[in-house]
Amino acid sequence: MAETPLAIAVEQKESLFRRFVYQFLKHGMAVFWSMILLGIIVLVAGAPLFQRYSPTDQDLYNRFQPPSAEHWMGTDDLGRDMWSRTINGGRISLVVGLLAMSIAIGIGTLVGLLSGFFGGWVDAVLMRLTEIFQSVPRLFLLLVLTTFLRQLDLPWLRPGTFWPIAAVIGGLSWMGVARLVRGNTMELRDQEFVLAARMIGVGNLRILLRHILPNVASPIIVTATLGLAGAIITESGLSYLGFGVQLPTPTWGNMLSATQKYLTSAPWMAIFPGMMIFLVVIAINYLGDGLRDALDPYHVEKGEK
Amino acid sequence: MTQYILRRALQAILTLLVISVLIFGLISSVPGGIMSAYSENPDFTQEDLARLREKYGLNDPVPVRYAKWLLNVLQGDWGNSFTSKRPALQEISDRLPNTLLLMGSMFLVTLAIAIPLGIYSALKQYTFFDHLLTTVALAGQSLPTFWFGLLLIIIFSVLLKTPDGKPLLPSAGMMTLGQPFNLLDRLRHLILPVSMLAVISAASYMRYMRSSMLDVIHKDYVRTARGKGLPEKMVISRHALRNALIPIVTLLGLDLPNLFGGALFTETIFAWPGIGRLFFDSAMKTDYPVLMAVLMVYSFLIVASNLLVDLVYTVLDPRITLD
Amino acid sequence: MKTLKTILFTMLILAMLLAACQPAAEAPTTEPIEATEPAAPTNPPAVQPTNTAVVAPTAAPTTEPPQTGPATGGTVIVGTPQEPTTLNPILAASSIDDALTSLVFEGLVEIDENGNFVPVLAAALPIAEETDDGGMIVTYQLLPDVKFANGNAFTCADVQYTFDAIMSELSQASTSGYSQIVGIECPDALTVVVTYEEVYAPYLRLFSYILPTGAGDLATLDTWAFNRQPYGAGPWMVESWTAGDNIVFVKNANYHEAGKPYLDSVIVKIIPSREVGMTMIGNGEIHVLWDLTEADFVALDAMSAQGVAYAGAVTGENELLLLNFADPAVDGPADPAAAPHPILYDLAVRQALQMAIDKQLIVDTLLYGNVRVGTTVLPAGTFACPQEPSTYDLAGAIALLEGAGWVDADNDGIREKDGVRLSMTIATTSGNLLREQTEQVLVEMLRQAGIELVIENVPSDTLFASWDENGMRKHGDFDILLYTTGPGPDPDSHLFSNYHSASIPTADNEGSGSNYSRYINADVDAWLDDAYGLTDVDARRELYCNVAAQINQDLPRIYLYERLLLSGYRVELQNFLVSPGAMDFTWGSQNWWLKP
Amino acid sequence: MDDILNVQNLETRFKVKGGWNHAVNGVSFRVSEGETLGIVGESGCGKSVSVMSITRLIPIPPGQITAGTAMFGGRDLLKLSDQELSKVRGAEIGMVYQEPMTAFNPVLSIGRQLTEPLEVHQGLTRQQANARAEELLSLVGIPNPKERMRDYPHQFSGGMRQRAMIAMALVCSPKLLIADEPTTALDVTIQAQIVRLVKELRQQLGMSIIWITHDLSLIAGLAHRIVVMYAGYVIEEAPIKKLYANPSHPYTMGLLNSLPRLDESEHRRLESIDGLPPILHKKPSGCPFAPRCRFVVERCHREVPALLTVEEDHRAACWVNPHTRRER
Amino acid sequence: MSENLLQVKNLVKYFPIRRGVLLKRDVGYVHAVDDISFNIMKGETLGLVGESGCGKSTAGRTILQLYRPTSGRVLFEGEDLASLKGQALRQKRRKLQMIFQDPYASLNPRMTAGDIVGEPFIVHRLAQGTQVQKEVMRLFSLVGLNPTFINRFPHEFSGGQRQRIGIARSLALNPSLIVCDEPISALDVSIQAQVVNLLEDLQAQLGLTYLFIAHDLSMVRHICTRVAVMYLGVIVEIGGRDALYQTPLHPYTHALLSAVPIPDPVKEEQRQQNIPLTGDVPSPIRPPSGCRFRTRCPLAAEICAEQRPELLEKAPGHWAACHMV
Repeated sequence: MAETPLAIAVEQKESLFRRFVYQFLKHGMAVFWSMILLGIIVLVAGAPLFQRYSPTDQDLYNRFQPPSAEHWMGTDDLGRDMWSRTINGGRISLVVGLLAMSIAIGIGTLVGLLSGFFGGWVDAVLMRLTEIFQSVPRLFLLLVLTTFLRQLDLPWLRPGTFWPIAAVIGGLSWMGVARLVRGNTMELRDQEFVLAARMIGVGNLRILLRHILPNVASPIIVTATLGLAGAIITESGLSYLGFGVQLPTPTWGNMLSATQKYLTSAPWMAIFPGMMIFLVVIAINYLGDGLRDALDPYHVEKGEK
Repeated sequence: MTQYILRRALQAILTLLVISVLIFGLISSVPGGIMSAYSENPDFTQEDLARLREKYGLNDPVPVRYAKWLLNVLQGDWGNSFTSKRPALQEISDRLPNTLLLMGSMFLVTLAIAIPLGIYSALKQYTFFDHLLTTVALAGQSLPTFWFGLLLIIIFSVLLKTPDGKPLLPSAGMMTLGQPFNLLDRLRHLILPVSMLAVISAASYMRYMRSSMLDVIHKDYVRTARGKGLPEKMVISRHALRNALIPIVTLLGLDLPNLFGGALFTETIFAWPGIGRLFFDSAMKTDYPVLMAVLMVYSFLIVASNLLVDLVYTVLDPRITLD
Repeated sequence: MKTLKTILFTMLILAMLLAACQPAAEAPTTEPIEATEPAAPTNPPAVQPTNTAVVAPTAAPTTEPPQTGPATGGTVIVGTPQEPTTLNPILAASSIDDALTSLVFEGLVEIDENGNFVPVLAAALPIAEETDDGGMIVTYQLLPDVKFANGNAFTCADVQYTFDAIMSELSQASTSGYSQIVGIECPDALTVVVTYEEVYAPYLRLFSYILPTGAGDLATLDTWAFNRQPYGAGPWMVESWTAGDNIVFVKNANYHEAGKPYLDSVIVKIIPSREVGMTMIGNGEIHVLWDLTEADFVALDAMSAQGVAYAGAVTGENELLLLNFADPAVDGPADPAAAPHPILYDLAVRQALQMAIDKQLIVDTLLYGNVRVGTTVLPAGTFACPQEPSTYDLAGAIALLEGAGWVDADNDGIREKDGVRLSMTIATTSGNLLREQTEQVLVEMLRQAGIELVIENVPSDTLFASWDENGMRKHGDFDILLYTTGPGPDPDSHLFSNYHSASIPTADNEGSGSNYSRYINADVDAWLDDAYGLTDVDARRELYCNVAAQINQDLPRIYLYERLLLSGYRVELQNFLVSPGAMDFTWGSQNWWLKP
Repeated sequence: MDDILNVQNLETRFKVKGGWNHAVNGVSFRVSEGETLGIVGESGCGKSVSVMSITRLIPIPPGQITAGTAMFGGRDLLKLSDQELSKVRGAEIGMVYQEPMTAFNPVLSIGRQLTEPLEVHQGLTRQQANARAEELLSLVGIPNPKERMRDYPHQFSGGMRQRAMIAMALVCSPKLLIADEPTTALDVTIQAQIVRLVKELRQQLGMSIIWITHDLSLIAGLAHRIVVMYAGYVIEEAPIKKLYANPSHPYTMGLLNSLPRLDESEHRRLESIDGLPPILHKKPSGCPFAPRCRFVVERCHREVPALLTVEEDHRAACWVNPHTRRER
Repeated sequence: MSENLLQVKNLVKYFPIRRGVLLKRDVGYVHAVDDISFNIMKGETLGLVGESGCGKSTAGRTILQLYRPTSGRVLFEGEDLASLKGQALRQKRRKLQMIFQDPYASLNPRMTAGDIVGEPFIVHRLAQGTQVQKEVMRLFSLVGLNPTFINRFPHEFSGGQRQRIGIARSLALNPSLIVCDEPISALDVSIQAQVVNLLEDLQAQLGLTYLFIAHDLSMVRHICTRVAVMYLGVIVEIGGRDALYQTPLHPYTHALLSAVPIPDPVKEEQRQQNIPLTGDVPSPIRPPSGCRFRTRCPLAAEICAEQRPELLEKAPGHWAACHMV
């Protein structure tokens, strides 16, 4: 067999990303809801551009105004513009969600990878730890920890900001991810392609990062989307119990929890933030569906069999 | 089998021990406590406060307090509530049945909704109905529980009335006060709190059921069952369902800790005298004998139910043997 | 001392005739409800302290022709957000405990709905005599033929027993006042002679409950079954207590007022969510909803068509801002002398704060104009010391700040001085909607003046934690706190513990005292010390008024508005009254009856 | 001999993303009473789909049977209602599948699964059904059938499971047994046992058999007639000996030549068929094998070859006679 | 063709079965490979056959130190692989490579074919940048793959092509011995021939030595020069291909051979004398005493239960472990 000169035109590398985008675009619902999510993100990220009033400007003589041309979503209990608060509130909610989710995914992936890959006592210790975390009712630990973190005077966990909330939610949500990643890793660890990598002299680190991690990525990403939705809802629950992000910074959660008194008299105060949570969570779920399909490397083949 | 249970039990004890240390440490480092109720009152003298501190054993360092607590617990004494002065265990046993009733009903309703709909959705994959159910399920998952609960109250006990002007469903409580126990009345009181949680968790279970069912109905043995000429109903109910339920059981086990969290919201909103509320109140008062007892009971329930789930596995799936 | 006899603690009437005239379905309005006049600065001490402190029932019943007589029978359901921890007054720790124990126990003397001391189990108000050695003897004549619910006769021995119980090792009752008692004698079964070591002016507040002798062995006080199943001489006794859910009180057949109580039973139902409580009272599922806040006026008004009314009383307490004079950033206990607060130690800043806050706007909007702005530490009662209301003057505030060197050099809207940003935290108990609203309004108001407030709310337990528990308030670990406090009928202990320099919590005094501002003023100390030794009411009042005036100059605290006790009830419930005594909505429950 | 099953012009396709996969394209075959028909081909050639289409055991959707008839006992199976078809499945047609592990329901006991068809089709009581099932289990050579009935599939070894599967297929005494690669997952020694068992049963019970396989060696000792499939088409059909003696389609020839043989006398290079079988997203306009064929002529690309008679009972779908290299 | 490339001496691999209430301890072992010895000479192809579960794959992986042996030695070019660790083992192992059974599972689905084949160059720093691509393309051509496809992902290739990718990867480090672990059993018949032909071509071209693990006796006969038959963790017979196939000594080999069908109906009809093996393979956790095969052996006698038969040279170069022959 002849030497092949390099001159031969090698097929263009079709990036995983492009393939993924292509697959994703085929999922109608996912695309539709992603557009909505994108719209919300644009609104939320560019909130200052879309607001007519500052989210904190009060007009105490115009409290509880129903939606009107002036105030698209009405005003709240302090006469603040609901539209402005809603789009600004999304910033913190989404950031809390993202942050909490990243923390959870980070810890969970690390624990899961190490545990699944090395097995033995590493696995035993880490899994026991996971079990312990799983055996304490999460919400309760959340409450105790939020209070506890406020007690610590850490500059980056400055009370009143969303950091401690996100840290605590994230720090208590990684167990599912860890188990998932561990299971997947254990399965992959014995796959022939990992053995093959060993045979050609690939070390543990490279095997973990190059061979195992990319293959557990898709379940992780799907879990991440669900975790994001969960974190947003958890934040709102914490706000309800008085442990959420501090006022007057609006989040969808604390906006909702402040409205209980006015559910009948000023329903718009509850409807709009509730609707945003609702839209985002649905959108994220569909996004997750779409990602799951798009990230499956065997997807095409399965479809044809 | 016995050996397995024994091992799991031993592990559980270790787990619980570690949890107790963690929680005790956390609780002790959180400010607030029984003394704040008294120190607020200007009429309390310094001597009064010192006497009370001594009485509650708050003068000991935390490890000593923990050791004392543990020693007492090992002897079956979980201590007395700081606030009500009643044995912590009694506080719990007064409320635990209520929570279990609520959670149990919720579980049943959840499964009663989720399983048939999940199956139906799977069998009618990609039909309009399937899409509709999926969307409704997602909607259910995205509702914050407390918000949904209040909404239910407004709809079913403020807006909707019986012909004689009474609320259609009672807004809160376990029973109509001042009446003797009556099953129908208890059921009426269960409807709203149970639906608040059940609708939300049924949503996710329905989705799990759907995908689990979809996994199963493409399995060879389902084809085998059809090949044997079994009617479709039998194929689904006898061959597919039982296999599809196995992953659902895992989920139930994993979901349990979160359910207790849900109980807190339900009990707060619907004035249900359960253990979630007891936890919340005692956490707010740092009533640590009760707090510890509640958390340990919860953790125990979770650990125990995980074990139960594993045992249920062996019933559902003969391939799994425990050793 | 004769003058002591005249000490009647009185409160201010705040009559509010409300919502009957308002359409129920109207959306919440921001217009102040007309009842209260805006407190004009020219108003002299607004209303001289008068007796009585009742909010008249809101709905129609008072205008109807009187009924032939109260109907008997029926059950009233009372909703409360918290569960009592005990029904033994010796162990009571929270206001719900106090309120509910008075269903079961009556005292020798109690405070009525008008804020007056009235004899209950005593035949008349007792007579106090000063002794030659500076002590005091108080003699009670007891009502004859009073029986406890278990049929035992009520005698002097029960008073002795109650005293022993309060003073016993396991008691959690405050011993203040009782600790001055050197002995109780029983010349006969119906005469009680109480001897005090020294003059104790507020003696009438003692013995507001009497325990029956047979209640139990004091050595095991804290674990008595009696604590949850108590009986006393009051109109009710406990039939059952379902933990976390409800307590059923049934009629005491031996009650000393003939034919009373009218009702068969009272059920207390625990409803953690106040919003749900509101729907329940609107639906008629409960008859009384305890412990509402001023923010609930609108909702209550809206429900008047559904037969909901409310009753309340002024408590003499203020919703206030507590300003820290010491630097919270310094480790260890705060000490203004060593490390003054970088912002708040400056009087000009404190004055500017007060001037920049439009208290009237808060009252008019958040509180629907139903309360008065806060002006003084002693707003009501015998010792009331009305002060000039502060003026809202944003320009003045700005001028003050500029004058003090606080300027916004970097144009971020917040002033600075010597590298210190005019930014402070404000903390209150989390989960309290009205307080959160107030805070947010304050944030906006102060921002106008270039002052930044950052909200950092904490659970009430964290805020109020004790010294040992590293409580932030005790240790001065805050800038500004928002909460409610105020004097009881006699302001001595409140003023001393809140404003006297000896009351600054430190490690040496193990954190006792409530002078959380770390406020030190020698004059105030002297006036308070002087007042302690006086028995003359007018002389004391004068000293206290000096204190009140000085406080308003020094501004360790800014009084926002006067608090109100508020309970909702259904109009079919008659004779529902609120005593300002101990947040006591169950006062006079033997007179409750249900209009069919 | 009468045809017990006569399939004509069967077409089945599957919906895939962006179109259809034409899995079966006008397949016709028949099975006579007592005959064993071998259907041979590589994976994806449509051999299983063809047979599963007859009993409608393919997933519908995405599958779709678009044409054809399948006469069985005077009825067209493809036109029966689901209910009527259920009465045929298991009762008159027994099925044995490739993976005895996955084809048994893991959570039901073997006995339970064996007796189900009896209860459904013959209305036997539990005891009667159990007795019959035990009888069958001992017939297929499972020792202690009474005890093993209570076992779960995972407690059986591979060979045992396949025996039990055969017992299950035969429990209602069907006229036709369809075996879909029943020995592929088994070791050679076990495979030999199963083949021997089927031969014995065939003799005893006299049913017809359709045996689907990719293994030309295995089927050589088992079938009476062979149908070779490629890309959803029947490309050759012949009695067993004629096929091996005179393979008349280039693909069949290639397959036979690519096999190493235990009896080969000296080392020879295996003949490989270059390229891959196609996946048909639309029906081809020419011979589907043409791109891989050594004997291809122009006509092959133009016209799908019909099944042409080579000799009696022997037909091949090729425009060329590979032996003579001439067009037929 | 006489130099020993690899010597396996008394290789044992047990997998522990762990159990315990709190601390797990080993309560038993799966006797996957139980004392096997053989050698492979340079340039030859040794077939290792047996039914599933007989330990042939475990033997292959243990030889390559993918599993560490319980005991025994694996001498490769005179050095005991079992005693090597870490970097030393990694360096040594470059000369030993493996081709896997499952062409789907043996390629990382998230890497392109080029990355897969190029990885050995990168981890051993044998080439860089475009040099890697050049090498990869060379290997692609070598195994008959279109070199322009290096940027495709595994799932875009067919099974046979994937197996070629696996072969290319194993060739990257210029090995002298390749363990082929059932390299064709997952492939279709017509594709099997392609791969087998490729393996033969490569052997001729590169002077490779193969350990060919398979269950397909016809294929083993086709490709191997010598064959070892395994049963339940032990080698029961080993010998030259022709000797072993024509005059099998061990009753198990006999049974195996007679079970293999021949693609010829005429011959099959005549061949009715199969030695039927009854029953199943016993559990490797508690293998039978003495001869492992005795429970299913038509010739079994008392001695077979008592004494483990040694692998003896019954004819020149033809060894068998049976008391009865």
